[in-house]
Amino acid sequence: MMRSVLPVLTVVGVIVALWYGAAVWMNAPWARDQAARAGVELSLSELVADTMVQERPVLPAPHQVAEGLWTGVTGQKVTSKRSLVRHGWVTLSATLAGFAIGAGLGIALAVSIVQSRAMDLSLMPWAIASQTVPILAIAPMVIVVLASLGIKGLIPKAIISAYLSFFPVLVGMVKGLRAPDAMQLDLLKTYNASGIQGLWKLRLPASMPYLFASLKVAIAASLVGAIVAELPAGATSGLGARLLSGSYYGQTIQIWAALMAAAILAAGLVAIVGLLEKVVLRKMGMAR
Amino acid sequence: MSLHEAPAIEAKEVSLTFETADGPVHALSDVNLTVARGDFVSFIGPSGCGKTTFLRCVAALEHPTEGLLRVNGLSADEARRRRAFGYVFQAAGLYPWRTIAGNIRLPLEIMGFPREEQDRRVEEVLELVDLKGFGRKYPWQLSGGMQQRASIARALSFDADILLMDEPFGALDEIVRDRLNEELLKLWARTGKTIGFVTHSIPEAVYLSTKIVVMSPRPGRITDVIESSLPRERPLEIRDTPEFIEISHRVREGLRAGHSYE
Amino acid sequence: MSLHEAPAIEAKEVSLTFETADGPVHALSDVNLTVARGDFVSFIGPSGCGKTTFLRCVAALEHPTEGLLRVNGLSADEARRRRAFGYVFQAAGLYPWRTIAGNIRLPLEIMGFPREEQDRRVEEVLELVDLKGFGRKYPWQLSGGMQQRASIARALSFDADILLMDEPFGALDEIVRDRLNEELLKLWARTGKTIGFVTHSIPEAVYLSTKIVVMSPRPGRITDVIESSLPRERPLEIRDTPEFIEISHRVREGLRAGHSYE
Amino acid sequence: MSWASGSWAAGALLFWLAAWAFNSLASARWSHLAAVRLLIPALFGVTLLVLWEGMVRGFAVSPVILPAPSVIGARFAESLPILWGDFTQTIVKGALSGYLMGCGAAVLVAIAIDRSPFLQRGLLPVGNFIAALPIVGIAPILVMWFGFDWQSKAAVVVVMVFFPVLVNMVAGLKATDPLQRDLMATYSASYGQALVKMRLPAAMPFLFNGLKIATTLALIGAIVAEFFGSPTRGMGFRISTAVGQLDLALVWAEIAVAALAGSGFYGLVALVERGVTFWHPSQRR
Amino acid sequence: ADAVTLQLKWVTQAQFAGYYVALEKGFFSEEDLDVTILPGGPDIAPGQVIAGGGADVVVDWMPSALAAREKGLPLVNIAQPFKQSGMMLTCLAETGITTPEDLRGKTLGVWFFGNEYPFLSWMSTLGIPTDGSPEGVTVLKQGFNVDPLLQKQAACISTMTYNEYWQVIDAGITPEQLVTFKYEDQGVATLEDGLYVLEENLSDPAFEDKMVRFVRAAMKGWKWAEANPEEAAMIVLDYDETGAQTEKHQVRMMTEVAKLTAGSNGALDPADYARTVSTLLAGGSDPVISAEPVGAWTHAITDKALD
Ligand SMILES: Nc1ncnc2c1ncn2[C@@H]1O[C@H](COP(=O)(O)OP(=O)(O)OP(=O)(O)O)[C@@H](O)[C@H]1O
Ligand SMILES: Nc1ncnc2c1ncn2[C@@H]1O[C@H](COP(=O)(O)OP(=O)(O)OP(=O)(O)O)[C@@H](O)[C@H]1O
Ligand SMILES: Cc1ncc(C[n+]2csc(CCO)c2C)c(N)n1
Ligand SMILES: [Mg+2]
Ligand SMILES: [Mg+2]
Repeated sequence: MMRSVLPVLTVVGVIVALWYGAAVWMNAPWARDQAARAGVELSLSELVADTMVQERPVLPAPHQVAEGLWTGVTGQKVTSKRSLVRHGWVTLSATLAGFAIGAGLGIALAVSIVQSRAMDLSLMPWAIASQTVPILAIAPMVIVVLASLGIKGLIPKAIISAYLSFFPVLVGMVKGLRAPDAMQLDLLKTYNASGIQGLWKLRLPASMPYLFASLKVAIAASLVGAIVAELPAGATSGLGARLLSGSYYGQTIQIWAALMAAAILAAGLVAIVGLLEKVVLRKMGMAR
Repeated sequence: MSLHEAPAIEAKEVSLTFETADGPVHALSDVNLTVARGDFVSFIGPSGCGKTTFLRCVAALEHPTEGLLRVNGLSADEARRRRAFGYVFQAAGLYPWRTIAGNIRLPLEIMGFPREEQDRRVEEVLELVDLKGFGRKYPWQLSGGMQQRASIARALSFDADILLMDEPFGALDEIVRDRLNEELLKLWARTGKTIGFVTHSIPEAVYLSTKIVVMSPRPGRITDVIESSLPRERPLEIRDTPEFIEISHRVREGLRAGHSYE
Repeated sequence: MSLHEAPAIEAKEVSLTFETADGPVHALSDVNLTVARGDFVSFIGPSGCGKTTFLRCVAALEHPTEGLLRVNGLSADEARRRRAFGYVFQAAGLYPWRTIAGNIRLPLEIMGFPREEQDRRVEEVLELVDLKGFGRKYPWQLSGGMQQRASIARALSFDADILLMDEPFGALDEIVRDRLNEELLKLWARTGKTIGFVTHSIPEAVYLSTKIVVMSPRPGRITDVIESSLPRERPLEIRDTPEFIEISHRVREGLRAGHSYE
Repeated sequence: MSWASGSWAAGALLFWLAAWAFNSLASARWSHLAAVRLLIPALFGVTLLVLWEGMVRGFAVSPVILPAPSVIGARFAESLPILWGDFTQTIVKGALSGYLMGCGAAVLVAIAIDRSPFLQRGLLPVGNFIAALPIVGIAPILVMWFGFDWQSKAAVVVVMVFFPVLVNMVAGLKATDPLQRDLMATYSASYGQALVKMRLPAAMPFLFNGLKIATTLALIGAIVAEFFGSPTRGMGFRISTAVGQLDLALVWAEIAVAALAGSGFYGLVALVERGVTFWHPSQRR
Repeated sequence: ADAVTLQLKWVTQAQFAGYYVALEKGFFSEEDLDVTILPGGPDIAPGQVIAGGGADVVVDWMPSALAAREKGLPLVNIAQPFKQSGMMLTCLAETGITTPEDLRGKTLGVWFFGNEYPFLSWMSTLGIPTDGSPEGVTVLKQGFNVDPLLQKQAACISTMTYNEYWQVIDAGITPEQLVTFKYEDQGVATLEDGLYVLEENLSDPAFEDKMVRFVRAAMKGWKWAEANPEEAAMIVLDYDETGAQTEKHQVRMMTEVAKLTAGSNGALDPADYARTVSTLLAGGSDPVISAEPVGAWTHAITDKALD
């Protein structure tokens, strides 16, 4: 853990430096335009200073975003509607529920595809097709239909989030469950192991590296799904609502702060999955 | 029931051809062989002559493209479903996510042995192959020969009717090998199993077997089947008897013949 | 330059301990050995005694936890960087995405041989190990012994100064083995390479080596180093000479000793 | 529910059961036949459509909620020029170019990460970060930066496909076994040689995992990005406009195009995968 | 109390102040109604929500409601709190645009999702093609904010008098630097934020009675909001779950919205309706609606509510 502090700081440092450069470059035209409209000439230092403090920058400077994030997190009680902690929690709960459903579904489908030829041939093409349906387009319909069935609140969001996250798990698990080599399979054949036993004792353990790579992608997808689902769910609370409402009013800094909050949340979730991966693989004697 | 009189392995005109991208490979061609129950049959022959392929056919891991193959009077597949086989593969093939003990326990779990019985058997076979104290290691923490022994232990841990062993002692030194040969004979005498055994060592084949099958390659054919005249009771010293040396000689000639046409 | 006088392998008090979850494993303990340039040294010893580990240390794939190891007067790492080694691993370790010919060509590509030279050498070694016609097959289409031979061919295809071979002939029958033993001796005589060779066969060790290292396990130690008094020129018949039998006897005694304390 | 509508629903259910029975049988018996391998998923799809048609008619679902497949089919047939124009705008220009750039960048970064443990520890967490930038957040920003046309859609696609490919590629580059690595060590192969001759081939099964997931993400990205500003053509534009106009048949016709294109794209990548990773156990047999 | 669900057309903001005031001030509960207000969003089509049974009554613009009616979704206008249209096209003066004719050859930002009808009708009245040809205009699907204008990606963008226009001003552009075309002034105004229900529900007397009470309370809310713009804005702010709204912007929005609602007591003015329909029918080759709608509005509710 400690060993990664310096590298992360270095990379972040480089990114922040590039970011500042880009902020100056991208915000300068507006500063110049405004100066021209006001009929004044800006010196270079004035120009740079202006690009750092604009209210609607094309690209907010890192410190502006950090400040937005900071006040969003600590500026008020966590129960406040302006608190990013509160919005983050709303999104997180939908994400986790969606991830649980999605990962479970992905694994279950992968298992049935690997175990049954009929499933393999009929299901896979349609699982793929399902992912090409633009979720943002049908999310409102899903919400409407579910609402008319009396399902509201967390569940519709979780379903949409699950819809995005089951696919990476499905693809990865199908591959992983098929990863055992011929000899490993033959061994079980000589024991006349049942399909379930083959699954439990060989295919599942062998699929672990694939599973975790997919779970990392899936949990990030879950978060995106939860955020997407927050828009048609009435755009009330959650990071998605925060993002979009920021965008209606051109509050660039609020957008970026919410964006960063979402990204931090995702990085944290992915890191947790990564940690789990380390623990599990070590327990299985596969981490060398 | 007539099943009990049926031979353990009965192959009639068995052929197997692999289709590969650059043409067919004739791995087995017109193999005829009958192995009685309780026989110890060794397969010997140059590398690539089809020994492994034949063993795999018997265990229903491969299916002959032609000919008839019956095991204990049943089809090979049926015999497999009845868990008639213990198979030691040519490579150890241990599952990397299981400890050595876990690997040996695998067939016991699958066949539903009770937990204490599992523990008892694992300990027993670990001792048999001289791996006591290594039960909690992972495969990659073992040397090549130790992995090979673990895979032997795995096949011995449950009581299969037919034991198929593909060069099980290839990676072991003479002394361990001698010991395991003796142990194997004891096991065989005690249980009356039928054993199919691939080896490259002529003395080993002669010492162990009641029947030695000599094969030759491309396409894999049986060139000689030698019924051993040695008694069932075999101390290590038997290897110095003239009978032993004579049989060895015949096997070596058979092997030479297999190579000669190249 | 003094480098040329330095021995090929020089080990002083080399020890290696693996740390595992359930305690340390002492794989090598106080190993002292000097191998002159052009020597053919065999390592023999019970399974798990540290033969592979020692070879890996020489090739700088493993690093001794204690002691000094020099190869051609350099550190093992330095020697590795100078591509001093051809290594035949205990398992074949062919890359599944390359054909047999492609696998053999691999080191040649890496070392930058011109294309025609690559083709020539691949053909040559394929013939040497009797795999002509199998160049375009993939590893999983070959028998165990054929894979082993392919991996030997791979190590022979380029001219490494030191050839390290870990049970290269374990999966081969007597006749192929005799042939390859002869070929190996010829190659050795022709090139003057230093060869480190792990085997479980006492006759093989005696037939091939100028120096036989007998090891014993837990912790891996050298129990005997036998300098062979056999001439460099060795027809197969030499195996019936009293000298040969005497050396064999001494090796067997050493091996027994290694086992006895268990 | 009237008798007529009830029989619609029941008939559809019956068809479903029959098709499922056929599929189970066919896949067990004749799955080696290429025709059957196409027939089975097709039949499955037809079953879904029949079930859908039956349910929509049976329960008299409003066409502004969910139109019946027959209605969608008719709309599809009469809107071919529109659909084709939208397809080229969104998929050919937006999704494909973004896919190529995003996957290419991810592979390069994965190699950089694999090369340097420093970067591995530094870049990977930051990569996770980018992964989670939600599309609804970045799309408006990228539209602001790259304009309304396909370039901003390609940029969204780049961001979307980057992470899945990166994660899989990094895992793949680690997927060599110790023996394979030792071999390279004895040859004292340079990093580049070991990369080209060992790590890259060994990484391919993982990479294709990522590439396959990325195909569908690319489509979603390109379509959804159009919700946040676009010229007056493109699949996302059409979908959102048609939803606003309650022209749900056109919406589903566009979705059908997306599904067809996505499946074709995925199939293409899977085909390439089969060729490249023929040696992997999951592809043999 | 009777439950009523109201689906808004857009997010919680002063544009819908009347309903929030009625809720907060207890006007709804006085009428024995238990009202749930669902905020809208960029991809929520109110017509779809009501068709799916997700709401009893929706706020929508008349062009999209009439279009939906032609599509087979029988929406009926039961009340029209907004008398005037707040939509306009806002251009940068530096582009040299002074009259609608100057729009030719320019790039314009337009809202879609059912909000494009007024613009398309206007253009076809002017005879300006929208296909991007040199003598026509190039249309962009505008996102939710005013960035295209600020970034100069479009010469003009769609704005509401009460919202986006002020965002442009807040961004630092002065009114003198802008040229605006109000649809109202161009004679192509169409009716905005009205209340719509499903036709079949109106035949149910209980539902009708609920709507009467609902409209009565809602109009009371609107009039209160007009009179107390600042407090109304604060109430809206309280109901905004996202916490994104600012007091300054909402107060100003309320003030502007009050100008649009001022002329209405809630009853639809048939003359406004007729003008909207004729504008929509004038859509040239591709009119928004193809025939004069029948039964698209009723005074039944407002008559009872406002007597
Ligand atoms: N990576 C490792 N981690 C832990 N222990 C190891 C590891 N590799 C080898 N060992 C242990 O070191 C000892 C020596 O192993 P080595 O592979 O050198 O034996 P060997 O002499 O080559 O045996 P064989 O003839 O069976 O191949 C064994 O006890 C083994 O368990
Ligand atoms: N899956 C396969 N595809 C194609 N050819 C194969 C396959 N498996 C084996 N062969 C070929 O079949 C022949 C016999 O192989 P087999 O493994 O039975 O030999 P073997 O007698 O066991 O040899 P060894 O002593 O080297 O293990 C060989 O020529 C081999 O190339
Ligand atoms: C996707 C979409 N884009 C624009 C509008 C237009 N619109 C109608 S009311 C309103 C609020 C006024 O500020 C806005 C912006 C919309 N409804 N949906
Ligand atoms: Mg074999
Ligand atoms: Mg070894």
